[in-house]
Amino acid sequence: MTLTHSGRIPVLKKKDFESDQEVRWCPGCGDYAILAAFLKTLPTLGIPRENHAIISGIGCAARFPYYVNTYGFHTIHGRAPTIASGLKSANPDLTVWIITGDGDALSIGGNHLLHCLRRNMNVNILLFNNRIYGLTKGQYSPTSEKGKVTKSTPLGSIESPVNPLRFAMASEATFVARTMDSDLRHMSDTIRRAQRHKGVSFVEIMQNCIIFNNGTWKPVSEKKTRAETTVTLEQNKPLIFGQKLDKGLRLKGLGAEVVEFDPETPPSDLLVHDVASPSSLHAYMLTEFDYPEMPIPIGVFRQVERPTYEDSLHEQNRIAIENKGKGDLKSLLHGTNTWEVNADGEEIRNDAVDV
Amino acid sequence: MTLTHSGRIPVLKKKDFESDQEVRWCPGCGDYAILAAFLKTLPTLGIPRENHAIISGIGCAARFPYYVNTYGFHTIHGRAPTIASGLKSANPDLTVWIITGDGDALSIGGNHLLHCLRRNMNVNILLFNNRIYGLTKGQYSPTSEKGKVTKSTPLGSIESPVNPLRFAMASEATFVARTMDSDLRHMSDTIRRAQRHKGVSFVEIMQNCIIFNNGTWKPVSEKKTRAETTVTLEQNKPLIFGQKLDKGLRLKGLGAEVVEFDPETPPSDLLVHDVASPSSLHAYMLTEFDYPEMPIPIGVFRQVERPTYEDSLHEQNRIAIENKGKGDLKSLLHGTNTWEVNADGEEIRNDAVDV
Amino acid sequence: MVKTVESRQSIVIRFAGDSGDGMQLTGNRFTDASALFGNDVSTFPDYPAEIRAPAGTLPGVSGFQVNFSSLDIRTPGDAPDVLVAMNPAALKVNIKDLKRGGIVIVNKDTFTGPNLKKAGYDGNPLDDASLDNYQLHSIPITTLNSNAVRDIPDLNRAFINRSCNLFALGVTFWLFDRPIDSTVKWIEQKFKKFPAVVAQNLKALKTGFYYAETAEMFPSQYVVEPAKIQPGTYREITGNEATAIGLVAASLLADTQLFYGSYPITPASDVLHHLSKYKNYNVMTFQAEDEIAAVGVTIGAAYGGLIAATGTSGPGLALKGEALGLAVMTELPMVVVNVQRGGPSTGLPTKTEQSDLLQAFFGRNGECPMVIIAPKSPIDCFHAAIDAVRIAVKYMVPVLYLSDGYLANGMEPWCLPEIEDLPKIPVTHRTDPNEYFPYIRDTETLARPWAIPGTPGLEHRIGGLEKAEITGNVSYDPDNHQKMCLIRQEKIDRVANDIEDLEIRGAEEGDVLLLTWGGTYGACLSACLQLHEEGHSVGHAHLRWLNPFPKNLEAVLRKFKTVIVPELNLGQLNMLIRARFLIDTVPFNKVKGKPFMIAEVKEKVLEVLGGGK
Amino acid sequence: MVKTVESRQSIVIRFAGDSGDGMQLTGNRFTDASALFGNDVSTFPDYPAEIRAPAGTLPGVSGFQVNFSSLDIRTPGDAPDVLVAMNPAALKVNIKDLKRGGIVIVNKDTFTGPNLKKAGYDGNPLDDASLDNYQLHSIPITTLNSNAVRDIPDLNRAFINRSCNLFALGVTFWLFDRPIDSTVKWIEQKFKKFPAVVAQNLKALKTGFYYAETAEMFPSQYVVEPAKIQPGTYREITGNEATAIGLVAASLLADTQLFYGSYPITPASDVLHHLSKYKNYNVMTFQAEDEIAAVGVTIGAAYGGLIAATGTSGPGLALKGEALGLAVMTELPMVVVNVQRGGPSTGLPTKTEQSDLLQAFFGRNGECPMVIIAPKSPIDCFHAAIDAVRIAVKYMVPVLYLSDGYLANGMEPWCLPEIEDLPKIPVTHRTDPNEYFPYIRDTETLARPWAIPGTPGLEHRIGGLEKAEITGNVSYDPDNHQKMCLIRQEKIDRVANDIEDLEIRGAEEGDVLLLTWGGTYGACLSACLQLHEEGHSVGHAHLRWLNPFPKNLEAVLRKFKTVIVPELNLGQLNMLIRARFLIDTVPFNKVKGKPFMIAEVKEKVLEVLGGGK
Ligand SMILES: Cc1ncc(C[n+]2csc(CCOP(=O)(O)OP(=O)(O)O)c2C)c(N)n1
Ligand SMILES: Cc1ncc(C[n+]2csc(CCOP(=O)(O)OP(=O)(O)O)c2C)c(N)n1
Ligand code: SF4
Ligand code: SF4
Ligand SMILES: [Mg+2]
Ligand SMILES: [Mg+2]
Repeated sequence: MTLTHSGRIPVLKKKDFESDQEVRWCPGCGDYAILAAFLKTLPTLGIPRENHAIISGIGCAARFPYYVNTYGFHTIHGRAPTIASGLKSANPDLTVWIITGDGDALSIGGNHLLHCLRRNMNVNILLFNNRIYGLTKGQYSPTSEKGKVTKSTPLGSIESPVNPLRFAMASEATFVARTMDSDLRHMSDTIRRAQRHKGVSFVEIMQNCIIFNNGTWKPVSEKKTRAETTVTLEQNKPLIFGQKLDKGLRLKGLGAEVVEFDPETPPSDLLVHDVASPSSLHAYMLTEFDYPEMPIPIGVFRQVERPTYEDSLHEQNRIAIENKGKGDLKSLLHGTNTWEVNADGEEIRNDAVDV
Repeated sequence: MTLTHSGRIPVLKKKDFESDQEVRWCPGCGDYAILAAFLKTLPTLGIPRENHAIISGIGCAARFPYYVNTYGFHTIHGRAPTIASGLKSANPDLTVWIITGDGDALSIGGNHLLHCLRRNMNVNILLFNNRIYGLTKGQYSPTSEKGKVTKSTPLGSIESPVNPLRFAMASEATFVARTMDSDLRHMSDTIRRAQRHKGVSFVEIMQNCIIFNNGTWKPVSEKKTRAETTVTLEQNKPLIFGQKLDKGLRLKGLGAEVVEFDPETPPSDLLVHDVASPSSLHAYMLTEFDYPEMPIPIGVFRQVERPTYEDSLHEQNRIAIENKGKGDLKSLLHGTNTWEVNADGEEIRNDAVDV
Repeated sequence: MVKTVESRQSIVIRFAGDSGDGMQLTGNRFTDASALFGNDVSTFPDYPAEIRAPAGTLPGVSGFQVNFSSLDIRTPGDAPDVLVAMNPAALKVNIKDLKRGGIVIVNKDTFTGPNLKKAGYDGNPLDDASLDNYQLHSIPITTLNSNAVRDIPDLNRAFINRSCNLFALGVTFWLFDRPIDSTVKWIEQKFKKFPAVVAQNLKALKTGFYYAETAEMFPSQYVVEPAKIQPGTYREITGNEATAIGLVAASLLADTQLFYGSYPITPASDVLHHLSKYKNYNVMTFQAEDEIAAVGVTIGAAYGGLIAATGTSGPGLALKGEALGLAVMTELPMVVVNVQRGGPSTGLPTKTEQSDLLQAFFGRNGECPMVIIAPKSPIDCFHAAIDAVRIAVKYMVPVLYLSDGYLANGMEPWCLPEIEDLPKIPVTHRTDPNEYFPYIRDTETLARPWAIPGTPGLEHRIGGLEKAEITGNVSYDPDNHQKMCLIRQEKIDRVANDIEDLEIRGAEEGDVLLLTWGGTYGACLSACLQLHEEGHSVGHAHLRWLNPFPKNLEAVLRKFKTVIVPELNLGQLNMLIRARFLIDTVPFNKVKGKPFMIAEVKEKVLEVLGGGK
Repeated sequence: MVKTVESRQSIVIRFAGDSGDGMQLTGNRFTDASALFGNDVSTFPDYPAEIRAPAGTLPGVSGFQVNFSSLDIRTPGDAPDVLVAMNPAALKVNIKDLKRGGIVIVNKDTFTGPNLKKAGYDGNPLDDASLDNYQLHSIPITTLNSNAVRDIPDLNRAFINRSCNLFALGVTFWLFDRPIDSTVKWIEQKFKKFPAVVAQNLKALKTGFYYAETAEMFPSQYVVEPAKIQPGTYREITGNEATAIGLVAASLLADTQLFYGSYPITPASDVLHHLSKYKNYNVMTFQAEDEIAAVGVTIGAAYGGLIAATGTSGPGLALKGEALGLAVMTELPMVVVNVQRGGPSTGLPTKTEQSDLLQAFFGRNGECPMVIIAPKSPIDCFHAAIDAVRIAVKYMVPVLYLSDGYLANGMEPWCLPEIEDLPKIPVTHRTDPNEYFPYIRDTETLARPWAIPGTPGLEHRIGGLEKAEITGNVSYDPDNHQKMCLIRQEKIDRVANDIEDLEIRGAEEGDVLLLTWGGTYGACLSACLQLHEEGHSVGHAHLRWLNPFPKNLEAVLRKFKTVIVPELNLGQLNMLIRARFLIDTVPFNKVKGKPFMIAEVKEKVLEVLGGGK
């Protein structure tokens, strides 16, 4: 089904996307910055307001749809990808956003995330990763560090965390990126690129929960250290970082190492970023980088094209209709094997023998 | 809780592990071979019969526990990892096997699999991958190829499959291997190594469903082509394959290529297999190999050590008891803040002021 | 020998053998011949457990039952008059069901040591007195068949015994005086690429037929005259197929695309399989990763404005409970098909039961009422599916559709309805932004507007938290919560304005009323009518809608001294009726994975009439 | 002014303000002072929605209620006599609950334009007639507090208003003649590292106290005498903590390790938090990836021989339905804690409700009965948890334990039981291989043997498919299935041999019986006793066990002309009672996320007694 909207797209402003609901996060929560980046980005996409649909699960993050003046559905815990998939299948013209938290997406919702990604539904998934369950007041999540002391782990968590990007890569995602709540411009840019990608887009947003996990992203979120702790991924550019742009990454066997150099004369064998590298190993390798051994990569890790689920779904119907003709009630009821009973009670086969 | 069994372990035979239940798979099903390999391997492990517990979900594969004379639990669809995790936590001395199918493990059960792997429960997961739903009579599964025509996809599946090993790698599994129903010796060997691994072991078994997906593994399952279509992974050995052992794998950037050579003089720069390679990229790269571009790797992809979940769980209790003393009913009821009411109705605080 | 011919109104024959013996095929051929002969026909397969069992064992037995009649048949599942048992296990499993004095035809050759042992027989039942109550015909089918076909040129000798079933079919064709030509034609077509197979099968069929004619083993032939069948166009249909077609028809009548989200599960999978073939009807099917996802995508599609449905069986319905709460809270229209099977847990997955009624009512957290409809016959699956969609979109509610394994696999000839008799289903997606509020309601139905994403000016937010009455904003207001709980209940109650009154068959009032729901309709109606004809004051009323109940239910119940509630569970509707009307109803329960037999229902009624135990 | 002192039996005071106003702390201090003074005390916090709301808005209001008395208190949740409202939103949300003529103390300074608007007031309620029915005391707390503390050295001026709550506490301390010394000590300890904070808080507290004494605004002080409290050792306890401690106690009494598998969810999470602190009691907690996994690991631990429990709230229970079927089929002992909250769907997650009773009964596929127990008070959570474990291991069944948000967060002083009074819980893991069969049964309880993996000679297989009667092998036999369904039901029924008879309080027989279950116990018992004392023929009986019912339930019901069933749902127990006993009970329902008030129960009873509407 395709919906039409008035032909001309009105020029929209940030405030056109602000809803009348009061925002209910704790003062200082990173979610505010994400909302701001989102509201700032939406008008730049050239999409009418009514064609956005924001689907969320449950959690602090999942309150997001209430604050955006588009279609919004605050569903149940972990299931946003399923509802979004149904909606997107029903109407591929919509721009569908999935807003989720680390618990929502990777704890209860891990399976739906996997399948949404591998199906390549053309939806945009923004995972607010604060490495904690915020809404339920502070238990460890699947992204919490081992040893994390929380309400439910007074002696520290004993589980190894899952890396959301690595999970997305293994789930055959076609767009995988990372950004952070403390960098408005980068967030906005990443959100825009995610939306532009035709296919599923998976974005991890490093988010601070000031109440239950304050400072969890400290090395990267603090402006003054960020240049040393992160490396920004840019297409076809060598991987260079550092306050003075004096460090870079170089392949070493099946892996990479940091090299330092004079910024004037960067070495020629630095690793060059390619989101569409023929092998997914490049991106997968980047997901393994963690501070302090390596800088944490920020940006788009991978972006490749594959037919989307909803396109293929509609395409099969189109082909079936083309081949068999559009079905109607009569053909539906009759099927392929009927017989007539005439007034005398005699029976006559109508069709080919049923084999 | 630790269970004791009679000190000496009796010498067990294959038939000690055969149950009295008649095996109910279709004649010719690959599951028979897996059962045979399993029954053959069990007596070699030196584990008393009563210390094995086989937990399965639902599916043809999941019938497995009935046929082995140990403890067995045929649970519900997709949830075997959870029940196995509870059991293993309750009694770490047990050897716990999870028997599952591609639908059971990766469709409905994908989330539990992820978490069981990253927790590093010391259980052995055998995934019978026939790339189809056998028990429900032939729908495509999450490992079915795109385009697969099945009962529910008359025009072909439109989903990209998930690679079980890649999924296991991203889920931080500590032991990842692949074997096939048509190679009894290799299966038996892999099962034994999986059991010996301390930590979670994930084994994909390429299995033929003769009724609904016959020949799905044809290139590797046929003895005569196998040498050309597969490469067997052996620790610290170069990756060499081919009927005449005249082909090998060599690194090329972030990836590998096939080289041909004279078997007498293999090149020195062939990729050498290391299950414990410092970077998981080596194993991850191997999971990407697929026939016909590359040989399909068979064997143990990765094996590293990490504390198991159940050990850490019990260890925390041990430490808590050591530090605080073993709790009893009196200390439990009293907690830290009580007061007395005496016969005159006067109240006296017993403990420190509650702050 | 003079050939006697006895005339019968209706016969039930059951073919039983090993899974590999081709019993489904045999049954289908017999059905086809009978339908073409002009009988009313109704069939019911009885599959073994979900997975193949070893040949010759009890769990490996597969059955197919055909009820053919000169009258209107209401149930395929009644006690058989004739049992064809291809091996000892088939005899063992099925003999208990046979009517006393019924005909047993066995393949004598299979009654040997190992087979008897596998079936759990100590001795040979053909030799002892255990079958004395039946008319036993013991035929060495394997030998006869092999003798007949072994000289066929190019015959694959490994498959020589594969035509035993056609030999048996030939025997029954003679016994019931069915013409064999339609089957001959079918064989010729089906195997046309394999002339040896055609020859083998034809030879077996005919040899069986002539053997029965000449062997003088049957004292008489039985003739079931053609039924007075209403003129029209017919097809055969199972319940699952009818459910699928009903949903597609509803989508055409609503002029809105159909979306079906499902995860395979016995016995519901066939609905998915059928629907996936209707792509040229623009039907979208979505095989989800599990049942939770299946209902999730369905909610999404409903939110997107489609006719949305999801389907499963008991364990899957349990998994969907939480998400169905969301559907109730957000008041989105959809149909939730549940094809009941034996429970609890994995239970008896291939067998029928009616034990999910209370789960359908109450299997969700909070006060979470849903409309519930249950089809009463394979054909009614078609109409009930349309009714379910009609109510869902009119009232903006999810509707639970309770089929069962018996209906799902049962097959009937279906006299196709006239297209014009199928009323359109009006669907309105709101577009007018004036005075739009997400939870403003239609005064008659209390339906909220269906405003779908993509519609300019109607942007709004919904979700699972309690909603403020009209605006739909999140509300923690205590009074609002109570009000909304009552409104959600009231919506369901008002559906009673839109459903048919309960009809009484048999006695209009009097001693006993049989109150039924779901797939037990046919057997119980037949029992009622037979008793009524025999002079008893017995009526029958059938609930197609379980929630809400029809408005005249209480009045109907009060017309009878005693109300019996037969159910394939431990008394679920019975409990609801007692609670609602404080009537001391009599439960009649069976939880054996099998449908009611007419005779057992009659017996129960007579017991109650006699004031017995 | 002469200081008048009025004496009262019991007072309910509610502190309400913004989430940031420190109301929980204020309430806790008041409670502590009252308990030490010798009153019986019972408290109930009323949290805002799960997520922080903007300051000053209605959803941001947080409350804490204290009931203190010279008598035995049964409910903390009754209508308040006194409301302390720190801002307009707090007034708006809470004023409806206040008793007519009650005292309202407000912080006048906050009743300004923007705050009034955020609370949805058009005018200023302090100025119009809207509070005429109450004794309004309007105090400029912000100003007074600020004046009092502003000169404290080293004071952080940004936090100057943070002590307004202690000012208000001081006022109430004077009003109810509480000594302030325990609070002074508490402040000194708590903030000992921050002398300026100590000074500020003490100053605010005392200024409030003296202000009330000197400002002549209250016509009198109220004194609630110390209660006649039974001698013993006391602690304060919430329902969730009592549930946790009860489970640990059961494990100690059973001499078997406790395993608790859970996924966090309001209002059940605290049970997990508490239990995770008991590692030196060898308690294992497992935070699972979702509710299905939580019940899965619990089944696994039960299979492994531990005292196993899982905990959740309504939506989580819905998710567990399928797996609970497996627990029922495999007859493994475990406790399933469900702390009910407002539904359907996400509903009102922080509010209380009793709407999961029917889900507890029927939220699973097939005939799948479970034992159900519901604690009646925060303290009873302890005993009910022990009882649940005792029945689970004795009968080898999963037991559903239905708490609710009101019990979970309500707090009472608990007179600790004598350890010797807690009976041991016998646990036997079978080890004898002689005549062992997985489904052989104890003749009294019908329990099957608990044979755990690791035990030599008892190797066996279980699962979700129907089991053969004794061997436990998979069985598709129709008669066996019916038999097993009946046995599973019979096991539950036999638990009735093991539970206490129903007691009647108030009138032993007569006009009206209040039949309750769960957390409504206190309010309804109080209502009954008050009415009885006032001369009405009213009795009260309380069901701790919902499935099975106590054996004497019917006899009790039949002693009264009318049975009223008060519930915080739309009539769930009521339906079960009607169906079982065919008694025309009168439902009394409230679905507002709040407990019953004694007065509303009394009113309902009087209405019924008067034959009213
Ligand atoms: C079925 C179900 N189980 C549990 C919950 C309770 N719950 C709500 S949100 C949440 C986790 C939130 O964590 P996350 O997704 O990381 O979001 P955040 O609050 O941190 O943004 C949980 C456990 C629920 N609402 N529903
Ligand atoms: C909750 C639930 N949903 C669906 C089913 C039906 N079902 C049983 S097995 C199965 C899939 C089996 O596929 P796989 O795991 O690959 O096992 P195989 O039969 O191929 O060995 C399904 C969908 C079920 N038993 N329970
Ligand atoms: S709890 Fe944490 S994540 Fe949630 S709103 Fe507060 S700061 Fe944000
Ligand atoms: S259906 Fe396939 S997987 Fe299942 S038993 Fe038969 S051959 Fe094996
Ligand atoms: Mg989080
Ligand atoms: Mg499979």
